[in-house]
Amino acid sequence: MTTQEIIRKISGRFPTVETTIIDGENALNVLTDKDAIVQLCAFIKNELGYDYLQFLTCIDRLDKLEIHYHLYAYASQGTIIVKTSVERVGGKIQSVAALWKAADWHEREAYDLFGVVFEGHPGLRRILLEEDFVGHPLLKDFKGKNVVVLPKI
Amino acid sequence: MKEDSAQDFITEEYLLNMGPQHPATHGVLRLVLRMDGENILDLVPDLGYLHRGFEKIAENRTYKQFLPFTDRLDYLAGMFNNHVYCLAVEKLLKITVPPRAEYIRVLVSELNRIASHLVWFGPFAMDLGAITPFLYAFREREMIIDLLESVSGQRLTYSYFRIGGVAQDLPDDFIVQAKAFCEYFKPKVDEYDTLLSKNIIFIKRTKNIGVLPKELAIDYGCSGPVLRGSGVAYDVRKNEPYSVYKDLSFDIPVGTIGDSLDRYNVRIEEMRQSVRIIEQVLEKLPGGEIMAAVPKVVKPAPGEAYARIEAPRGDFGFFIVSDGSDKPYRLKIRAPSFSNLSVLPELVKGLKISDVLAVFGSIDIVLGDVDR
Amino acid sequence: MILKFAATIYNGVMSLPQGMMVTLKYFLKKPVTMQYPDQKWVMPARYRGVVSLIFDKNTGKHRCIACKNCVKICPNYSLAIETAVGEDKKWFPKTFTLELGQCMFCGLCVEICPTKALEMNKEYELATYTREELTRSLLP
Amino acid sequence: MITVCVSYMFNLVSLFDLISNLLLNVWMNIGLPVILFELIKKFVVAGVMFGLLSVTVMFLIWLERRICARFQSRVGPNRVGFQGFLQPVADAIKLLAKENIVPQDADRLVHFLAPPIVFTAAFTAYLCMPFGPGLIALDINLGILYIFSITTLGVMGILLAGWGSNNKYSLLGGMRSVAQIVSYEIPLILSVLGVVMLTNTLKITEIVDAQKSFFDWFIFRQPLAFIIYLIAGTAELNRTPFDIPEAESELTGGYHTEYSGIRFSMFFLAEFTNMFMVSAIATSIFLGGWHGFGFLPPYVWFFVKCFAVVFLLIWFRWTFPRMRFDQLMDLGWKALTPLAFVNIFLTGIMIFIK
Repeated sequence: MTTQEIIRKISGRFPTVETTIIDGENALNVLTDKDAIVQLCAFIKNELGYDYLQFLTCIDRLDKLEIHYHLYAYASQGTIIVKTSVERVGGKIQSVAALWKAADWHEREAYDLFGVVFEGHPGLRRILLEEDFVGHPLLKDFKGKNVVVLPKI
Repeated sequence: MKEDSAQDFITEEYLLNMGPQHPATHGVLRLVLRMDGENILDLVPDLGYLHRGFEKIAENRTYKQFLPFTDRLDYLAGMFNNHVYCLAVEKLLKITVPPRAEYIRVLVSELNRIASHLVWFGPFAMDLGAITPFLYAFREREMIIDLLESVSGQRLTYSYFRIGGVAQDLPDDFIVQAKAFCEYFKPKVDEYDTLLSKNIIFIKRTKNIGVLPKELAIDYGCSGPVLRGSGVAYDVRKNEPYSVYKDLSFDIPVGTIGDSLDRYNVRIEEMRQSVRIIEQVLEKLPGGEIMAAVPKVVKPAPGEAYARIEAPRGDFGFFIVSDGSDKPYRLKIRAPSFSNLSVLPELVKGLKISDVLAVFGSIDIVLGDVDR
Repeated sequence: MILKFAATIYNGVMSLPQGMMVTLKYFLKKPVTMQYPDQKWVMPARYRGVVSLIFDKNTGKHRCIACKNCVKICPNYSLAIETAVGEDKKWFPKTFTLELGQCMFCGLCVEICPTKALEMNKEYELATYTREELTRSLLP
Repeated sequence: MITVCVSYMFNLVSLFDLISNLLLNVWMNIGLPVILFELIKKFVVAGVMFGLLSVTVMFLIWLERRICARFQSRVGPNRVGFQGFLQPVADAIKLLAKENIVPQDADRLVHFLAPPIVFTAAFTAYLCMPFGPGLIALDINLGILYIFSITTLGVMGILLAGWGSNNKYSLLGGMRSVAQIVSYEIPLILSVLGVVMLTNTLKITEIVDAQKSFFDWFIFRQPLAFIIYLIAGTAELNRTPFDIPEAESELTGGYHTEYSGIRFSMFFLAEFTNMFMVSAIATSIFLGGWHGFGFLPPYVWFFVKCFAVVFLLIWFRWTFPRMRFDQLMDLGWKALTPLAFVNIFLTGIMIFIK
């Protein structure tokens, strides 16, 4: 399956999804709406064979939270980066933990550090920080009691 | 006597806290075990005791400043952390590293891989009760650490790589010493085989314990020896060659059923393959520059880059988003141990408490890597 | 079938003395460890110990021009310089302190120094009794 | 003079008799009752035995640490005293000076009682152990039986320690220990039974006397029994590869996790005392006891053989990984016990044919 074929397949099934090729690599950027995320991921996993969720992460764009799903196919050795975005505070998105078990912990981490709520996750609770921690530290405006303001040189 | 005498004999489940201070958790990890006598019903890992927030630190440091922090991620394989970080930044900057630097990078990385696997081998043997292999492993590791110290100046936190190359050229006698080490090390691996791998008690302890089927391993996002132990011949060095691995010949050891013994054998064989790679690199090492032309202030164009390598514990990646300033806008570390650890509850169900260590040790996690 | 079983048992049992032979081999060899306080490790030339200023042996002067590049590059902000202008109209460091408890021994400061005024010495026994002792002045 | 000294060196019993007779004469001259003298003598013998054993055990601890260090290409303790001989003493002093911590919810009485039980059981067993001809505190007819029953008492203390600490690891360790020792007691005694059948006695001195010449040693007539004894004995001692009750990487120390200071040192000493006991029994029953090859006093031969067995035990410990609990049970019940029965059966046939 070439990259072009994958793009055709995805856009055939999901007309609203934008796909772009990343130069020099066997990789694709797939930009989608957050409501279609589970259907799109299920399609990519089951029909296109992207069976390995490398990681899942968020980026704080100040006006929204971007969520990236790095997917990899062992068979075709290609990467698809599914990108979607949610509201910055109190953002909610469907969980993909049912598709990849790896998503379980990665979604917990994203919840822990960014505060994104993954609906339908089997046990969404903090993973790296303690349970009574207040706030989500990787947001750009996070102010914790232990945050040290760096000296200006 | 009562009719239902079975009711007189009441057994209870209980919770056992393994860690955060426990000799076998290899750091500060807490495993909450739900037990029925000696049998495990359920296991919940509780992590985060070593969380230092490197991803947040990175957002407040310049690209050059963040490099020493990467040493502290997987602290047993500092070279790999340096390497993948440099690869990611170089990808953002579109820099090509001179060939000599690439070869040096591979050389020290593979030495570090052996050292890292030795630190897995020793404690794994110790988890299973054999203490002597631990000291033998550390004896050999000491020689590697000395070598790496003579190159970089530190024993664990190397900070040897730079964006665009390496910090310094190899010292004069390094090649001789590295060759001597390879000669010294090869028979030692066979000795480990005699001491441990062939030992009937060891085989009994690890065979068919913690079987990880192929599909499950992929589903959980396992990588590295854990994945290869389950029979997936996937190695980033081979499948998506970075650096100069394209020019080097080596094999990928693969297990069959994915039990603890398979994962063990994969790592032991990887040490042999690393020696092979080192010998080739020492033969091929070209002359020339060790640093590419890198601007004094690293300011990549806005964009994002994901680089990954095959670290001793698996698929290790850095995802960097740049906004055009001298600091990363967002830096995500894809830690192999994190995904590898998540499969542990699946593996130990129904086993005995002693088997937890046989499984946990064979997964080989580093808490600095899991918690970041 | 029985033969195979017997062979398994035989191999299993024989693996034990083979392992014992390996340990015996090292029992008869000399220990490889170093008796630490008596014998001391010779630090390699590149060893990264404590950051210090290089003082010329003859003149006793250092080469620092107080450019603060090291302070800027330090990832942990463990260096601090107070600058002053000397009589010869040149900048010099009035104070130069190192917060050793914060230092991560990365060597970036040494690398960036334009006058090669800094070095990392071979000191490695750095334990102190109080926290205050960890704040060191690089100037005499 | 020298020859007299040497002859006394070789025959300590006559030396002791000489001293005791001299003292008795003095005692009689003062006019005190003889029975009191006999009583005091018993105490003194017990004290000397205890002191001697303590020194031996201390030496054993040093030996284990040094030997294991050499197995691991290390040096081992070599600072305190000549070559670190006094290291165990220093450790003991350190432990004595430590705080005695009792966990909050522990069963205080049980927690307190456990170490003395283990300690006493370990030391009392030496009452029937002949160190040389006549060098035995109490030469009773049922010597072997006495030793095995007393050493098994120690497991009682271990169980109490496991229970009394109110710690899940301790409890697991205690339970494992009981299961292990109970199952390995059977092959242990069965293996000795072959020797008893051959000698028709349970008295240790008589068994030793039955192996005067080198080829009479029971290790040659009962090799299978010796191997079974060695394996089962290692298991009795909770040493690797059978150290599952302690298993520091699994149970963080097992039954003695919650013990500190002097109580911990009691467990520690008892462990090494038992280790010496197992090798002493092996020496007496299979290796000809004090019978040597001349040129050394008999008790020296006894100790030489004991330490040879001790070396073997140390060697096992620092080479092998640990077995799993169920595998251990399998080995005990499915391999060692049937083999021990086979051994008894074969011995019976041999006796019958003769």
